[in-house]
Formats: sequence, structure tokens, C-alpha cells
Amino acid sequence: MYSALQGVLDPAIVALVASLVIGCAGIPGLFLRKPGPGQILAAVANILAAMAGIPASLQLLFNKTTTTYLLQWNLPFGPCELVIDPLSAFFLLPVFLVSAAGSLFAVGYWPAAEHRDTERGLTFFYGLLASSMAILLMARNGVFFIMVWEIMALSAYFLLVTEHEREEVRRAGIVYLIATHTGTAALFVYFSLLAAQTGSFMLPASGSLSALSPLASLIALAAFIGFGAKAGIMPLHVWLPSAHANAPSHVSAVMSGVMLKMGLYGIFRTLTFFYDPPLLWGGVLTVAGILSALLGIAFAVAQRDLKRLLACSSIENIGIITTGLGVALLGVSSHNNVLMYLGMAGALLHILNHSFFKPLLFLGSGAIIHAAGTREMNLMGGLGKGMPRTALLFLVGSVAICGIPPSNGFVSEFLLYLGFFSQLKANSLVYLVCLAPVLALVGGLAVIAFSKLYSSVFLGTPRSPGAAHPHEAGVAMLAPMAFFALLCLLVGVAPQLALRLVSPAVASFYPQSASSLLSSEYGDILGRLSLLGVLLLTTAVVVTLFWRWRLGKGTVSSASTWGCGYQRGTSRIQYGATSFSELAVSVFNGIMRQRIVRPTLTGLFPPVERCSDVPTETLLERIFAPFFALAGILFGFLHRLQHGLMHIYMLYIFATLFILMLWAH
Amino acid sequence: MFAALIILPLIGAFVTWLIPYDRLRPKVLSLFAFAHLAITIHMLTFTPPESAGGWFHLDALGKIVLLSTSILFLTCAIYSIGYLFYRRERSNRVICIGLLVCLSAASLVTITHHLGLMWVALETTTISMAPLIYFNRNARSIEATWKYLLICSVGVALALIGLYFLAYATIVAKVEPSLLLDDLIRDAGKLSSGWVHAAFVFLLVGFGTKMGLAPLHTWKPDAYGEAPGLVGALLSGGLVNLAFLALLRVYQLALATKEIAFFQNALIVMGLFSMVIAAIFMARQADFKRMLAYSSVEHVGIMAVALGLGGKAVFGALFHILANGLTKGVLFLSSGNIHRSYNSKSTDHVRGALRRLPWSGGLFLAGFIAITGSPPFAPFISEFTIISSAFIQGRMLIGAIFLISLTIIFIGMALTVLPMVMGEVPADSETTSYRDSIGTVGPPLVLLLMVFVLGIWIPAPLMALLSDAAALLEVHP
Amino acid sequence: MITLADQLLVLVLLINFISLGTSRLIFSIRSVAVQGVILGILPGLIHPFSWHLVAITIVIIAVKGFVIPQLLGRAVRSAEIKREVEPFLGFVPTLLLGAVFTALSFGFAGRLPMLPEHQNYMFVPASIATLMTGFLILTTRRKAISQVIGYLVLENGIFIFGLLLAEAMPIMVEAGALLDLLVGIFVMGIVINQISREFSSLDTSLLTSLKEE
Amino acid sequence: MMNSTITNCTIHILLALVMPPLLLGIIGKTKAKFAGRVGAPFLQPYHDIIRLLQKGSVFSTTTSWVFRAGPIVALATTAVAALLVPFGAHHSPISFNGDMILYAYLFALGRFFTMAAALDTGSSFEGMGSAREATFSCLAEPTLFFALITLSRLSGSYSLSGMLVNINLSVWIHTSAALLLLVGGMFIVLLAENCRIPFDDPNTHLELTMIHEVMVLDHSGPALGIIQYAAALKLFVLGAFFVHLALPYSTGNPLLDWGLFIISMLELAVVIGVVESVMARLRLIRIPQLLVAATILAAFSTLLVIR
Repeated sequence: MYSALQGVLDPAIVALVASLVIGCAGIPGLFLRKPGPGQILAAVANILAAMAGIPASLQLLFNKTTTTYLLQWNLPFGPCELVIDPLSAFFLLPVFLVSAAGSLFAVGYWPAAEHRDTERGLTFFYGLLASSMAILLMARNGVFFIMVWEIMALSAYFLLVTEHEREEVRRAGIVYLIATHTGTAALFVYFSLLAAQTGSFMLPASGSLSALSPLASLIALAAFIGFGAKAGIMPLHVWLPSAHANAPSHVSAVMSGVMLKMGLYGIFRTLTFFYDPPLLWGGVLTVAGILSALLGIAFAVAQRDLKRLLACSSIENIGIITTGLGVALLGVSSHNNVLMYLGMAGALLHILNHSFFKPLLFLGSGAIIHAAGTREMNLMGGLGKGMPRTALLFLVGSVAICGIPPSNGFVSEFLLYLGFFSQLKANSLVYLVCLAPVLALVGGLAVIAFSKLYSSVFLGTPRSPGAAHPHEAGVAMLAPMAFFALLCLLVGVAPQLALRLVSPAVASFYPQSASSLLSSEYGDILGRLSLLGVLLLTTAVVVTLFWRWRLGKGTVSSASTWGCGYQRGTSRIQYGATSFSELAVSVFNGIMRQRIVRPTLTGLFPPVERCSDVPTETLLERIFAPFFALAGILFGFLHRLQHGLMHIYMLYIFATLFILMLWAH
Repeated sequence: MFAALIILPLIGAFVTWLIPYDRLRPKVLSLFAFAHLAITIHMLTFTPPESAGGWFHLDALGKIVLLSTSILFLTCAIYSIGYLFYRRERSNRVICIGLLVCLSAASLVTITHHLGLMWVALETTTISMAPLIYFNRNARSIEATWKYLLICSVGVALALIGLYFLAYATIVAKVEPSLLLDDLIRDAGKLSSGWVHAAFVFLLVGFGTKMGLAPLHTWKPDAYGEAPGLVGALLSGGLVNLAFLALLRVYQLALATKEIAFFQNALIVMGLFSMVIAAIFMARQADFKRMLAYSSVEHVGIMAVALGLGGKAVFGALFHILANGLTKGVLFLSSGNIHRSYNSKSTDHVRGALRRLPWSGGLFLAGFIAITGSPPFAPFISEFTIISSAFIQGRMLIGAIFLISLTIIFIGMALTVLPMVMGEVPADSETTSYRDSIGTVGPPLVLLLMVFVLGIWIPAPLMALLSDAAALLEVHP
Repeated sequence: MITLADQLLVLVLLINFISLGTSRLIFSIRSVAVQGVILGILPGLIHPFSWHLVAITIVIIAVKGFVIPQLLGRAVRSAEIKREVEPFLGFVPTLLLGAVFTALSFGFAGRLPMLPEHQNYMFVPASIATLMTGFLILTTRRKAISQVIGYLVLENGIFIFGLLLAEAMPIMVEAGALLDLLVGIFVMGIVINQISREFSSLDTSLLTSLKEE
Repeated sequence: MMNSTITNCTIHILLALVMPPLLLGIIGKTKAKFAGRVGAPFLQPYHDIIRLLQKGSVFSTTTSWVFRAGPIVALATTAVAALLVPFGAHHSPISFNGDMILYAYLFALGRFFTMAAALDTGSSFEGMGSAREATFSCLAEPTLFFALITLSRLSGSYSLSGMLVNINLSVWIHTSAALLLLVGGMFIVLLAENCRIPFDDPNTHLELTMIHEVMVLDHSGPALGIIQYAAALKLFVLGAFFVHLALPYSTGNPLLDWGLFIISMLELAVVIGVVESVMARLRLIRIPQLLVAATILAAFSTLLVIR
């Protein structure tokens, strides 16, 4: 396929066509009378497009070629170029991958037969979202960029509110829409300022601007706000948890696995413009990143809603990526190639990894929700017996997202660690190394969060009748998950291949950093990693064999769990999700907020009472909501200007006339 | 040719007056509207030479406004067939006549270069719209009509005295006394600044009142709120543009008389003020038609700011005439349908419109997205042009205020519109005879399509027209 | 001749003060009618005789002096309201303000260049003063009928200024004047009567149901 | 040279395989002596493990394959970790830049599966144990990393072997303050990670107070044997790290060095035994504070060396 493509077609054309095909995938379904075929058609189209698009973008990535097309539009914003350079090609990979997998998953997860009224719109906007993201990566005209960007944001909104009968979903939708629109406003400023700087709406070429120019810092700020809001960097993340939690699961997979990356892409792209970014920018990005990582995972630990937990961990992962980017930027400013390379490689690789395991987990959550009929982890349990395959795949995802070897998550974090440590020999930016323990803490918290998630969902015994009789997910749902799980393990066991995938993108970013020397050096180190991964697996196998051998010798019997003498244990007294994380929450109190609803027990024989603790959205509930309420009150007060009294209206006119007269003379 | 444009609707008015059947009138109305659009397009392609000593002269500016008005009017006329069918309870003779008279006057505004005549035509549109606002014949509508009529008349009276000042300035300056735009521009240099200043102030306030710039907008929410949907569409999509055209004429004059700086600043201040006011009043708005009225205040503000900024923003302003007009049509017509179906304008009662009226609800939602300047719709093009040129000119503060109020407006509107269209229809909501039909959904749908197409592709002729018009409004050094 | 016009203008100013000062609606309606008649006569005094002129004069006197007052009178009688009680601003303050504005308008007119032949006549100040008076009435009175009166006074102010242009561009002036009259009649004749039918009163403070809560 | 490395590797692996239970034995003996008892023989742990391996096993009906995977992964990860850490002055069989990070994360993998296995039983006690394990070990992570930073700064090396082997008396003399802080911190971590007193009591049977023991309550027979061996190995591996940090002397002679290493490991075992005898278990709520204290010690040492 690969070599055939090379001969036959220009990969750029292929990628372009593929992304357009995805966009149109949902349209036939709108006009077909029967509900089923449209969805199948869309899925097939998506998968075919991905099968064409991924090799094409790989080729573009490795050939380090930059292809340019001119789109003929007569809007007064200058020429509209479509360019695919290695960076775009790199970001194209997750777009094709995840959208295809999600569309296949949808066939099983959101069957048209059962959701007649919503499926059409869902499929259509899903395709629109995917293709707009693909086009976005090629857009080089600022205005065109904004247009595609907004189409992406809006189609995501319409996907999000698919189940808009539910109040919760509507709230999530409004919060998301407001957040994204505010971000877009920042982008308006961003592109206008760029135009003011360069004199045209075309995005400037890489390294063509100086960060010392007066507008530069404003531009960077606008970009940080506009793109950061989309990426969910703290404190611009408020919309993220509820949005990802309330969307249909395959949509959450795309939103979290790909759409967040578009924000990051914007930041990456912006940074390429400047050849001399000041230390400050790198510092800001690093701090924002590490804070997002820490707070994000801290929130995740406290969650009791399956998908909210995943969403919060998206904030964490975005934070890790941003940290890597910031580190790389510091490397640029301090002319330290190693730092630059490691930071950038770590960030890009983590982008790739996150787009493997996060969709895996979100799709898995979809399967779980089908089986248990709820998102509340405290009501689940024991699903592993009913749906072993899902459980296995989900386990892979959980291990991967914790960044534990031998999984892909570890590799990218490993590169970042190397980056931090690499400053020890250099005498500049030594304190950067203090990020390592923080990242370690993040890793530890991630282990808490995901062991909580996995065990309270799949292990133990069902905590509610709803979870009692789970059913295994169908092939359409399992296949994409299995695919992602394989990718996770593959990258985990053979990280050097992944590094080879990343290096061209790094080179396109800061050519001087990607000296083949560096990449080969770290290639070797990652080679050792893969060696140890294999070693680990073999050891495990050996131990297993040994154990089975011993097992064969002795008698094997089964009994109920040892209740330490108490034999009346019900499923209700086993450790639930909240109780598992309670200790951690109490230790990290202050970062993670939980509203604990405690009953007051009175009398000798108090009535039945309930105690529950609810994780809170600190920023949203403590700051934004009150602010909006205040504004509402103020505006309500000002509404009295429109009091319906005619003569006062006349006075307005008279006053205006008078003031203008005074001003004129 | 010019005559046809004016006379035809008047004939139409006479015919509809003669027709005794309520069912027939709207069809005749649409027939004449169609003819009017045909003539308009013909005139746009083959521009007739100026006639009557320069009294009639269709320049690029006029063309744009004429085109948008004529398109909007035709859609409203076709819509009225379906709409008035649901208002069988009362005769539609007055409304049909009023519409046609208004159309004739509107065309006159666009084609004349004589400020006095333009003023007369404007006043006529004001009067002819009054009975339409009073269509519902109840206490609220009479109050709305009263406020609309009195405030607008005062405004137009001020405009008149502004014109008198201008004329007197010509007399004082010993040039041939005239209110022909071209003569005025020619002799602009000689006019005494005192009178000219006074004239500009009065004209700005006068036409500003008609256009609805804050704080002269007070009549708008009442009139738009009480008028039927299609009247609202014509008020906010048509009459507003006529008043804006009048301001453009004054602007042309101001360009000629080196008094432009003051005029531009005044425009910017009033425009930004209108946007802020709109932002404040759209939040927590309990009546969706009034919300649309404030949205109209916002958009006249946008146009005023754009005009004040000058340069590339003027292009944005001119394109916004078209974009805003058509989008407002979508919003008002679909909101009219929703109003019919729920028999309420209160956002507390209207819920789950997408469930009850998939088409109208969807149109309303799309209109909201379009009017708040989201691509891929036409208003985005104009609004982005304006914002970017503000920043490119380095006028950060103006750009910032502009953008912030746009954002607040978006939030306010979202918080009103989304709960309306989403969710379930409340069980206790009144059921009415209204159902979405091609007659009532088709016209706004067509408008939405236009808005969409203009959002991604501007036809070359239109582009040429816009740039010619923009050329008329450039500062001549 | 034109000096007489000037003296009549003084009369017009006086009538402004009367309509500001009085609380009895009928009275102020009559005074405005008188003002209208005077304005009707004025063109005859400053322009050479012509049938055209006669026609204009007659129309104006007829409408301003009789038709509109009749309509208003009927409305007032049908709504059975005698006087403007509790105006938004008291009568004395309004009078003072009127005086101030008149003075201001003289000052304003002084700063504007004039044709020599108009130089020492008070057309401009009178018109602006009348305009201001109209505004003053519009902004200080609550009752619909008094606001109509305010609007008429405003119109009269504009009309006075129009006299300066009458020979330069007669059609323009007449068109303007007549259209204003049309509006006047329209507002009074239809709307006022509709209002009095709906509310059985002409108090605009009743017309305040349309507002933001 | 070549075959010397081979011999070293073999010795390394042999020690890792054979020695761990002995430490447990010595600790037990020490405690017995303090208590004035004779105590079990030194080799008792070996007997226990072998006996367990010969027993049959009982599985809870609620458990799934995850439960069975727990011990296996625990042992496997620890074993691989044992290959990364140097014993005494000898380089570890496998070492490369950044292996210390792998070293730290391998334990995380083992922990993840142990906790999962515990929660698979659906017993509230085991849930309790794993919740505590998760929280405390998460608190212990940063300390380890600060230690690694300090060492790597001092030794200028990015691999465990490099950084540990390069720590010798001269380095100690120059930066004794930093290293003392570090030793303090690491000792706390050592106790916490291996669930010794004052954090946890490996041979109490009051479930409510336990961490590690309660997690493995439901394992039986060979699985339990594997777990106990893995625990011993973990103690050994972390101990080796600590010992060389605390007693960094090396004679030039490889064999002597091995001897030194073995002796110092035994010393460590005795020390742990002493600590366990003279201290009582902390209340659970105090444990995080102690761990944070350890982190602060380590952080200070880092600051001292990188400023």
C-alpha cells in the first residue's frame, strides 16, 4: 500500500481527499429513509479514508516534504493556502485514527435502529467534526483557520448536546459553547494582531517573526488564551469535565483524543513563528502545564463519575504535554539542544500516546455504560466477569495512562524525565529538575485514580442490581478498543519506532535541535527500554509457568472471600470508589475539594441517614458562576433604563443632541 | 426605469386595496414584490443613467441597500401568504397596503440623490409602518405604535432641521442653493463650518433615531416586540438599512467637508455605546422578540463603529448591510413561527422548540449562530473584517470594547436561545393550530441559505459592487 | 413688512412661554393654534405675493389653526381630562428652563454666520428657541396630549427656520412642512383617538406596560 | 575483564535469588532477642516459602484472573528491578541512562496489580489495605525522586549504577550534610515501601491496622509463597539502594566488595529489626506526615546540592 501510494498518488492529495470524504460521510444518511445504512456507510467511508490518509500522512512525515495548495475563494482576506508540512502530518495521524475507530464504535454504541431521531445528526456532525479538524491542520490563512476552527467547535457542540433532553447535558453544552466562543474571540484578536504584524492574514512562515517586536507578547498571550481554552489548560479548563462526561462516548473519545490536540497544535504552530522566544514564555507554559497536570489528576482522584474521571485525566495529560512544550521552549531560549529535543519529543510522543489510550478508555467507558446503565462508579463492580474482553482492554488502557512500563504512557514521560535530569550537568535552569518529583507525584496520583476506576468498575462484586448482569460489548465496539490497546503495547514495547515517528516533526519545529546524533542516542536508550519490557514479560511468563506448575501439584478449591470471621459480608460493604479515594482526598485536601454531606444523628435511635461526598468543580462553582450571577444582577439593575416612560426617552434624545452640539462646537 | 421602481408598488397597493378577498391579497403582494425584485436586478445589471437633473441616481451604495431590501421584502411577502393564513381573524388589507407603500418609499430612498426627497421618503416609510405595528389591535400594540411614531417623528423632524441648516449653509456660502448630494459635495469646501457642524449633529441624531442607535433606540424593543414577525423582519432588516444609507450620504458629504474626524468619532462613540447597551439588555431577556430588537441595536452599532473606523472596515459595514438584513429576516420569521406555535413570546414558556418545530427551531438556532458572527455565515465575514481592521489600525481599545461586548452579547443570547430550542416541550404549554409548513419555513430557509453562501463565497459581481461602494466612502486626500 | 414679521416672532416666543406655563390643556391647545396661525401669516409678510403663496398660507392656517386643534379638543373632551396634573417637572422650573434655553438659542444663533439680510432679524433664534420649547414640553409632560402639543411646537420651530429657505428652495420647505403636518394629523387623529379608546385616558404614564423588568 | 563482568552478573543474580528471605529471618531474630525470646531460626522464612509452595490453594469465588495476576506481576517487576540496582560497588547487570526512572516505575506496576488483586476479592478489608497502600506509596514517590536527583547531581551520572557506585567516602566528606538528610529520608521510604514498623506491622493479625498484609489476605498456597518472596526481594532491592547510599565504602577487590555488601545488608536487617523492636506503629493519620517529612528532608538535600 505504502510503496504503491508513492508511485501512484501525491500523498498530500490523498490526505486532503480523505479528510473531505470524512466530512461528507454523514451526508447520505441525512437523506436515506431507513436509519441503518447511513451509519454503516459513514463508518465504512471513515475507515477507508483513514486507511488512505494514515499512510499518506506517514509518508508526508517521513519525506519531510511540504506541499502547498491554493484554494480559490473570493473573500477579501487574501489568498487561502492549504499546506501540509511534517507538523501537520504528525497531527493528522490521530485525527484519522480516532475518527475512524470512533465511527466504527458508533455502529455498536449508538445503533441507528434504537436512536432514530438523533443518529442522523450525530453521524453527520461527527464526520463534520473530524474533517474540520483535518482541514484545520492544513489551513494557512488566518481567516480560513478561524472558519474551520469554529465549524469544529460548533459541530462538537451539536454532538455534545445529542441528548439535550437531559438538563445536565444542556448545562454542559452551554458552558462549553460559552468557553469555546470566548476562546474564539481571543483568536480574533490573535489573527488580527498577526495581520497587523505581517500585513496579511497568511500565517507567517516558521521562524519569520521576532519575539522582541512590540506586538509579539500580545500575540502570544492571545494564542495562549484562545488555544489554551480549547486544549483545556488550567485555568481555562472549566468547560472540559462536564463536556466530555456528557457527550456520547465515541464523541468524548474524539473530543478528548483529538480535539484538545487542536488547541495544542495552535500553540505549537504559533511558537514556530518566532525564532527567539524569551525564557518567560517557556516558563509560563511549563508552570501552567505542570499545574494542569497536578490539579487535573488531583480532581480525577476525587471523581465518582466514570467519564468525569477520564475527562479530568485529560486535563492532566494535556498538562504533561504542555510541560514538555514549555521545557522545549526553555531549551530554545537557552540554546540547549538536548532540552529542546527531549521536551519536544516527549510532548509530541505524549500527544500520540494520549490519542491511543484516552480514546481506548472513553470507548471502554461507553461499553461499561451500556452494560451497567450508569456512570456512577459507586454503583458498579464485578463487571469484569460479564465482560472479560472489555475488562482486559480497559486494563491495558489504565496501565498505559498511568505511565507505567511496559506501556506507551511511560515512554513519553520517560523522555520528559530525561529532559528534566539533563539540566543537572548544565548550570542554567538547574531548578527545572525539581519538576521530576512533581511529575512522579502526578504518576502516583494517576495510579490511585485508575486503580480506583478499574477496580470499582470491573472487580469485586456488583454494588447495584443495574450492574449485576453485564453483557459483553459487540465486535463493532471491541475491535476499535483492541486496536488501540495493541498500539499502546506496541509503542510501549518498541518505543524507538515511535521516536522515529516523532523526530521529523521535531525537526520541522526546530531543525537545529533534531541532530541525528541526538535522535540516535535516545533511540538507543529507548531500545534498552524495549529490551527491559521484553525481559519483564518473559519474567512474568516464567513466574506464571512456575506458579502453574506448583498449582498443579496442590489441590485447588474455591470458597467465598475470607471475611475475617464475618461471613455476612454484602456487596455494599466492600470498598467503593469514593471510599477508596477518601484517604487520598483527605491527605491532599485543599487541592481536591469534596463537599461532604454529613447527616446529624440525634437521639438514641436515629432514623436512617445517608452520608455522601460530592467532588466539586472549584473554579467553576467558586469563581465563574458567582461572577456571572453578579453580572446578571448588575445588568438586571441597569435594565431599568428602559422604563417605558416616554418623556424620559425624549430626554435621552434631547441630551444626546445637546452633548453632541457641545462636542461639535 | 426609476419611475417603475416607485410606481409599481403603489399600483400594487391600489390593487390590494381593491381586492376584497383576504386569501388573495398576500399572493398579489408577493407578485408585485417579485416584479420589484426583477426590476431591481435588471437595474443592478444595466445601471440606468442619472435623471431629473441628478435627483435620481442609483450608485453602488444605493444598489446594495436596494438589493437587500428587495430580497428581504420578497421573502417576507411570500412568507406572509403562509403567515397571514394563521391570522385569518382580522383583515389583512391594511398590512398589505402598508407593506407596498413602504416598499415604494424604500426604493425611493435608495435611488434618490436629493437629500430632501430622501428625507421625505424616509418619513413615508416611518408612517407606512405604523399601522403594521398596530396589527394586533391591543393595548400593548397601540402603546408600541405610539412610541414608535412619536419618537421616530421627532427624530425625523430633527433630521429635517439638519437639512435646513445644510441648505442655509449653501445660501450663506453664496453657492447655488441645493440639496443635491453631488452639488453639496462639489461645494462642500466653501460651506461654513458652523452650520455644517450643526447640520451633521442634527442629521446624526435624526437618522440615528430612525436607525436605532443607543440611546435613541428606546422605541425599538417595543415596536419589534409587538409587531408581527414579518414586520419585525422588515423593520430590522430593511428600514434600518435605509436609515443607514441616509447616514452614509451624510458621511459622503462629511468626507468632502473635511469635518470627517468629528463625524467618525461621534459614530464610533454612539456605535460602541449601542453595543454595550445591547449587551446589557440582552442578558436575562425574558421576551425573545425584544431580545432580537436589542440584537438589532447591537448591529446598527456595529455598522456605525465600522463606518467610524473607516478604511477596510467600511467594506465590512457595507457587507454587513446585506448580512445583517438577511440574517435578521431568518431570525424574525422563525421567531414569528415559534410565537404562533406557543402563542407566547416569553422564554419561560417556550421550551424544546426543536422538538415541537424542528424546522423553525433549527432555523432560529442557526440564525442565532449566524448573527453572533460565527462562521460559516455571512455576518462573520463583516464582523471579522471590522474587528481586524480595528486592531490593524492599532485602535486596540475600540477593538477590545467591540469584542468584549460581542462576547457578552453571545453569552446573553445563548442563555436565552439555547433553553428555548433545546430540551423537552413543557407538558403544560399551550397547543395551537400552527404547524411548520413550506409556506412559513421556506422563506427563512432560503434566507439562511443565502447567508450561508455569502459566508463562504461572495459572487464576483457583488464583490465588485461592494468595492465600488467602498470606494465612494474613502477619504479623498 | 419684515419688521412686522420680527414682532410676530416675539409673539411666537411669548406663546412658547404660555404653553410652557399653563396647566390647562384646552388653553395650551388654543395657544398653539394661535401660534400656528401666526406662522401661517409669516410667509405672506416676507415673500412677494403669489397665488401659490396664498394657497400655502391657507392650508397651513387651516391645518395648524383649526384641524389639529379640533382633533385634540375632541380627544381631550372624550377623555375628560382638563389639566396636566403633576408634570414630570414643575411649571415654574420649566418656565425658567424655557427662559434659559431661549437665551442660549440667541447666543447660539449669534455664533452662526448669517446672510446680511437676515442678520438683524430673529428668525434663527426664534426657531431654535421654539424647537427647544417643544423639546422641553415633550420631556416634562406626562400626558400624551401634552406631548402632542410639544411635538407641534417643535414643528413650528422647524417651520420658522424653513422661512429663511423659502425662496431658495420652496418645494423642499413646503414638502417638509406639509409632511410634518401629515404626521401631526396622523399621530393626533388616529393614534390619540385609539389611545383614548383603549385606555379612556390620554395619560402616557398609563402607556408604560412595555418596559424591561 | 569480560568474564569478570560475567561473574559479577552471576553473583548479582544469585544473591538476588537466594539472599532476600535471610533478611526477614535476621529481622525476626533481632526482634526476638529484643523481646527476650529465642525466636525462629534464621532460615525460617525459607522454610515458610517452600512449605507454601507445596500447599494447595483456595480461590475466592468472587475473584477473576486479575486476582491471580497480582502475585505474578509483583514478583516479576521486583525481579527486573533487582537487575537494575547495583549491589555494593559493583555495577548492575543492566544499566543505561535513565534506568532509575524505570526502577521507580516498576514498583508502581507491581503495586497497581497487587492492589487490583486485593480489590478483586471484594472484601472491605483488602480494599482498605489497598487504599492505604495507594496513598502512602504515592506520597513516597517524590522522596525517591529527590534522592535520585541529589545522587545524579553528585555523581554526574544518569544511571543507578553510575550514581550509586560513584558515591564514595570523598563525596560523603564534601557533601555530608546533604547526604545525611538523604539517608534519613530514604530510610523512612525504605520502611514505608516495605510496610515495616512504624508504618505497618508485617506480622500483626489485626486486619484494620494493616496495609500490605491485609492486601494479600486472600492469597493462599504457592501464590502466597510467591508474594512473601517478592516482598523479601523488594526489601532486598530497596535495601541494596539504601545500603550503598549509607555505607559507601569499597575496597578495590571485587570479591571483598561482595563480602562488604553482604555484611552491610545484614547490618541493615539488624537495624530494621532494632527499629521495629523499639518503636510502635504510628497511628494511620500520622503516617502521611512522616512521609511528607521524609520528602522535605530529601528536597532539602537536593537544594543543598543544586544551589
